[in-house]
Amino acid sequence: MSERTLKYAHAIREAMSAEMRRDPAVVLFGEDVGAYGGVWGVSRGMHVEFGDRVFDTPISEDLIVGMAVGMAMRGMRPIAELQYADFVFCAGAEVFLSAATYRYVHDGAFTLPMVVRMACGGGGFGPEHSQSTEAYLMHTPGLRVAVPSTPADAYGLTIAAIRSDDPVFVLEHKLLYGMSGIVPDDHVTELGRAVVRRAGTHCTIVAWHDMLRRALAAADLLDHDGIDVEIIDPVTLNPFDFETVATSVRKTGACMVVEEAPRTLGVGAEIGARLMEEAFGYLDRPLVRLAIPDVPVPTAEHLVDSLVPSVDDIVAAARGLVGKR
Amino acid sequence: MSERTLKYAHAIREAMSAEMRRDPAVVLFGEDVGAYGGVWGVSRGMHVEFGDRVFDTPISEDLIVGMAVGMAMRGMRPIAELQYADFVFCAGAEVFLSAATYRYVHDGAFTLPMVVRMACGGGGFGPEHSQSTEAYLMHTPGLRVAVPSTPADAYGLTIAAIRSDDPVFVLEHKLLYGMSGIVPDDHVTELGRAVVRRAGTHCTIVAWHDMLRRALAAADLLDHDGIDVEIIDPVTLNPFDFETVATSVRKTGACMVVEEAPRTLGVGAEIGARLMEEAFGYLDRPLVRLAIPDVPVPTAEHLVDSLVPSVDDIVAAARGLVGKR
Amino acid sequence: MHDGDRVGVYRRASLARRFEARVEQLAKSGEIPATLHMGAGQEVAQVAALAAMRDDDPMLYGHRGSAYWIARGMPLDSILCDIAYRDGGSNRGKGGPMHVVDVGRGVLGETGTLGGNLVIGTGVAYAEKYQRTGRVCIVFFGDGTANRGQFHEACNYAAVAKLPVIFFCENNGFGLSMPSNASSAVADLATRAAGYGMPGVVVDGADADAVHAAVASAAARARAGEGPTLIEAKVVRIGAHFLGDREAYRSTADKDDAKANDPLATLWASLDPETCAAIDAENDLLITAAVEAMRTRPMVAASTALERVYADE
Amino acid sequence: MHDGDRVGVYRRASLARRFEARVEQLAKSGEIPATLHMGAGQEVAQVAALAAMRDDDPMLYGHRGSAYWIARGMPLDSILCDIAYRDGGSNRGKGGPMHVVDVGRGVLGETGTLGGNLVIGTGVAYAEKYQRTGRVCIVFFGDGTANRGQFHEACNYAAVAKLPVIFFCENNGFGLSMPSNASSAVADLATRAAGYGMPGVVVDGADADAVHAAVASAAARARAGEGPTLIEAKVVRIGAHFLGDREAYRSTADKDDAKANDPLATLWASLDPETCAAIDAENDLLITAAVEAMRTRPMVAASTALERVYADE
Ligand SMILES: Cc1ncc(C[n+]2csc(CCOP(=O)(O)OP(=O)(O)O)c2C)c(N)n1
Ligand SMILES: Cc1ncc(C[n+]2csc(CCOP(=O)(O)OP(=O)(O)O)c2C)c(N)n1
Ligand SMILES: [Mg+2]
Ligand SMILES: [Mg+2]
Repeated sequence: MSERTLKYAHAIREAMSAEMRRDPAVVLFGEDVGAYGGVWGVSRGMHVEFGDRVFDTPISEDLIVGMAVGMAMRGMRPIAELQYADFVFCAGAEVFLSAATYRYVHDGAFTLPMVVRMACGGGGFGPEHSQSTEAYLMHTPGLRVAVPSTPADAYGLTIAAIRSDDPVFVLEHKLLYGMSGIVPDDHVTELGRAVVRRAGTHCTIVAWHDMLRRALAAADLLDHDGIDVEIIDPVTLNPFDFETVATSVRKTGACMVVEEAPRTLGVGAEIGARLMEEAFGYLDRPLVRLAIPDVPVPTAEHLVDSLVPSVDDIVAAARGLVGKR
Repeated sequence: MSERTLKYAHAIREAMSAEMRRDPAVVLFGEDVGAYGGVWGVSRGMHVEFGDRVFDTPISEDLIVGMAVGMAMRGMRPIAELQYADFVFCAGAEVFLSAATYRYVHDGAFTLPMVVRMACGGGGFGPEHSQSTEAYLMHTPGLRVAVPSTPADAYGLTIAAIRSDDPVFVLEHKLLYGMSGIVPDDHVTELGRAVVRRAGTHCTIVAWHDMLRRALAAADLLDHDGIDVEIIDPVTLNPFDFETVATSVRKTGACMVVEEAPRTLGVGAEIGARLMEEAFGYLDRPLVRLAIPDVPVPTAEHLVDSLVPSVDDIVAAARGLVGKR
Repeated sequence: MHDGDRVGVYRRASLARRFEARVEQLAKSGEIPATLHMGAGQEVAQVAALAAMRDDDPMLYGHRGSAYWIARGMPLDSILCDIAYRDGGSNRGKGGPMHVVDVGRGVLGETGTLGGNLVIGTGVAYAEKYQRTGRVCIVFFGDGTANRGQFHEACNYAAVAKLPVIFFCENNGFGLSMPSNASSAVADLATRAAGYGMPGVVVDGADADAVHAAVASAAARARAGEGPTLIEAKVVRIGAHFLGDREAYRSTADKDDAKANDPLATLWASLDPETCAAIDAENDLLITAAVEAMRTRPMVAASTALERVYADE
Repeated sequence: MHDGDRVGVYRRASLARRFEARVEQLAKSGEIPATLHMGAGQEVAQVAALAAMRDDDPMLYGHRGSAYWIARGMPLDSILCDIAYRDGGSNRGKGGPMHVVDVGRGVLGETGTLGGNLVIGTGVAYAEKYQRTGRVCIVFFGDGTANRGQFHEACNYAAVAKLPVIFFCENNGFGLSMPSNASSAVADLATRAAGYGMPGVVVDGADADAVHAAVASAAARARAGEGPTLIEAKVVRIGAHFLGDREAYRSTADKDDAKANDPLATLWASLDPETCAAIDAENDLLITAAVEAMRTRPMVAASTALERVYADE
């Protein structure tokens, strides 16, 4: 068998299981990841196969991440789960200070082959359980940041994250857990290589996670109008494959970033600034950023829906962007 | 007396003292702020005048910020000190989640008139005691962010922060604590109004804190070469007075941002993206961002000096930027 | 407690139980979202604790159930509208049932991340003491939450600063799927109090009188300026962590045990059955009326999502 | 401890004391930066604790002094080069004296923010147990640090998971300017151990034998799979928090008291004065040689600042 059809959550489980079979240094832990299978069901059943290599921790986020640092320093390859991506702040010192700097400040005496997995995005859980915190992580030297948007990358990035000798933060999107897709066996996604998910000529759209799905849906609608967009999935945000974005923009002359995080200093800001620095002559229209306006994520889904860029928003913005040519 | 010459640290002390005299709801607390006077000496002597309204807390950063939230909810106007701006992560959940969302998520049932003061920048203390964490805060809806760069603004912004009904994070720069300057009495700095620190025509430089001081020094050198730069101090980053920056760039056609934080997703990224969105036609050259390359801040001063933009770096970059016209 | 007080506890605890059963029905039918964490098994302790406080004593509640709000007299329809994201609730869809608020009744909301309540509650207590209001803050939280760093920082500081706060831990034996004896090696979390120099008390959460007495004496102590108390009420979680949790991690025996030791049944058994029946009939009318009222309300307008981030909005 | 061991403790503790005095001189003269937190008063406890461990047992040290590294046999000139930001140290200016490292000697560095050591050390202990190395991790930290949330999360988990770790708290009576009795209402921080279900031990940090015995038994316990121990050594801080701290917050009596109770003097008094004098003469030669060696080294190259952020660099 050279490929399987898997759901995103299942693909992550398969990836972790495959690595755990291969390498006894890998363990998985966090709140409710054992018998419960994780609040998102990602590790369901793994404790049966792997026994206490899949273990529950108390509700102690600083411990979860700090422990991963210590384990990684001593030759293990820990996978820590935080239930929500917002909880990077519950483990703030250990994420942004310890994990990010422990290697550097000890001048390379340690590598930190650790993974922190967490669920981001979506609605219904309020402002402390819905954030997509990738921009905070991307501003932090020392941390790798992966944003799988398909079951194949959910698999391949999880494998790559486990094998990486750096701390890799994998943001899994809640609304994608149930998404099905083809997962090639032995697929390892390269960290730092963006993928053109749809080739096009009229404008470049950069999007990931659920926003990528929406952008692809928008592209189909735009196609009917004769608007042909190119869609880029960055796959990882650190390293960030800016070259692929720049190449696309040099061709299309226009760029839109769609993201599920506050607009100010969202990832789109960095993309915009780099385009201005490195692809200045090629842009013939202003950048467009679709993002959450600068408010916290409310609880009610219909409020969240009103804030997060929709397929229609993307269609309208792309029309505007292309019309301005 | 309508003005005084004060050092930056002293100006902050005077501001806090003035507000504490005026309003009994104001208190100051944090680690070593009492008898010790604060690790930076900012509150030296205040406990003598104000007794237990200036009080020490244990080494418990989550408590310090969380307590400020609770006090603010109940009619007080707490000023909390974190010894270093990096420690926003030691209080991560209370800063980025509680302080940022408690009002919003309870639909305005509370206002949170709280101030968190902290020292940023500089060298000699390593990657967990040297960061300028303003970009993290600026990406967080619900938090106001102030960056005083002169004794007058150290005074005026501290007053404004205390009087504000929102959580205001004031980043004080370590290398500026000893800087002297004129402080007008009763000076209240408006939150959200940038200041043109030097008028010029050839390019716009946005800088704050020590980078502003360096930019001003660079401007003098550039002047000898006939290069006339305009320098903008944003004063606050949330609210951010983009209009003043845009107006300047519409005049000069070129923009450089200088900052003491990692380049990727530093504040310069947002300025770049907004220029691209809102002043697109007026830019005739690419944006320039001078910042710390994407590495943690090392400990040794001479290593830090090699990373942080210097006066010479600014001069060279401005020459390049203007030469490219 | 007097007999009358005990009846009062029953009235509110039973209302919460029946109300939540109705919420569960409505959620299962899809009429409202399924976001409330059910409080069944913990209502008696919650209501008895609050009965020992003044009505304006500030409280930060836990995420488990509606009894906290009911005990403070919040109208059911308002609570239901918060759960349903409809107009007429307290937070207009921003916070849903996790962030019900009523400052006038001392209902000060809750942090979404566990542990925040304890440090914020310590700040509230500081303000009460500073302003000499004579009020005492009560903070509710679970056994799982007692393992967060904030628990430690708050307990330690409140004790050394002698702040008027009661840390009320509802030990229901689980933090989501994790049994308390797997999350900590200590049997009684209240023993931690000694490490902060404050009293720690274990009470049977099925014994309304015991809970009431423990809280009353902690409140008196706090009001007298003697500082905080850590109270641990042993309670049972009759239902799942939330709707949709199938509790595969939990033995049937444990579930049966919880049901067999239902504190509300114990309280009921100590009271006159006819009084209880009459109360429950009244409660059911209140619930029906609240559901009707909720149904007349529209969903909150999407525009609210942009409001009240900052003070001037 | 045997007499010989006690002499060994003296040799290393006294070396640390004399070395730091020289560091202070060099710093005051401006030759090297003044960034070390002096350990005077705490060296005996630190060295005695490490003497009770194996040489390859991993350690996360505290920020107070050089004795931890000296106890593990790190060369003085390497330590001095780290302090001076010169080539020849362990972290080439990246970390200075806060982040001295020598993995082969079990010196695993330190977090810059207090408390990180405890959770990271818990992870280290997890790895030792998982890999069945038989090693025990020791984590040093101060009384002030015991009030950080990480202390709580680490102690609780290490105890319930029975991890091979020793939490060694050096209670020197101050967290910077804050007296321990103002930062916590509990007199002995070791009492907190009971709240985690692990043993808590208070020892006199001036009594090398007592410290050694406490650590030896904690290590044996940990190696036997019985889990962690919290040890609190009562020590004195003879000097200021750091150079430049004028200790205005501290009474002269307290300072005098600390000096009068100098553990190194106590240890010295229990040993043969001639032996001690001979050791100190040898130590001074080591120090002089280290200073000479440091002086031959250039400052680390600025280019190092860009290296080793990620694994492939
Ligand atoms: C910091 C943090 N970690 C995890 C969660 C997710 N979570 C919500 S409730 C819960 C279980 C809480 O257990 P406990 O404190 O015992 O309360 P109970 O649910 O039993 O009432 C968890 C893990 C959270 N909201 N915040
Ligand atoms: C989280 C954090 N808060 C504050 C500091 C600043 N700081 C460094 S040492 C110190 C005092 C520590 O006291 P203690 O733990 O008792 O150790 P001691 O200095 O007495 O050896 C403080 C407040 C820090 N480094 N990290
Ligand atoms: Mg529980
Ligand atoms: Mg101390």
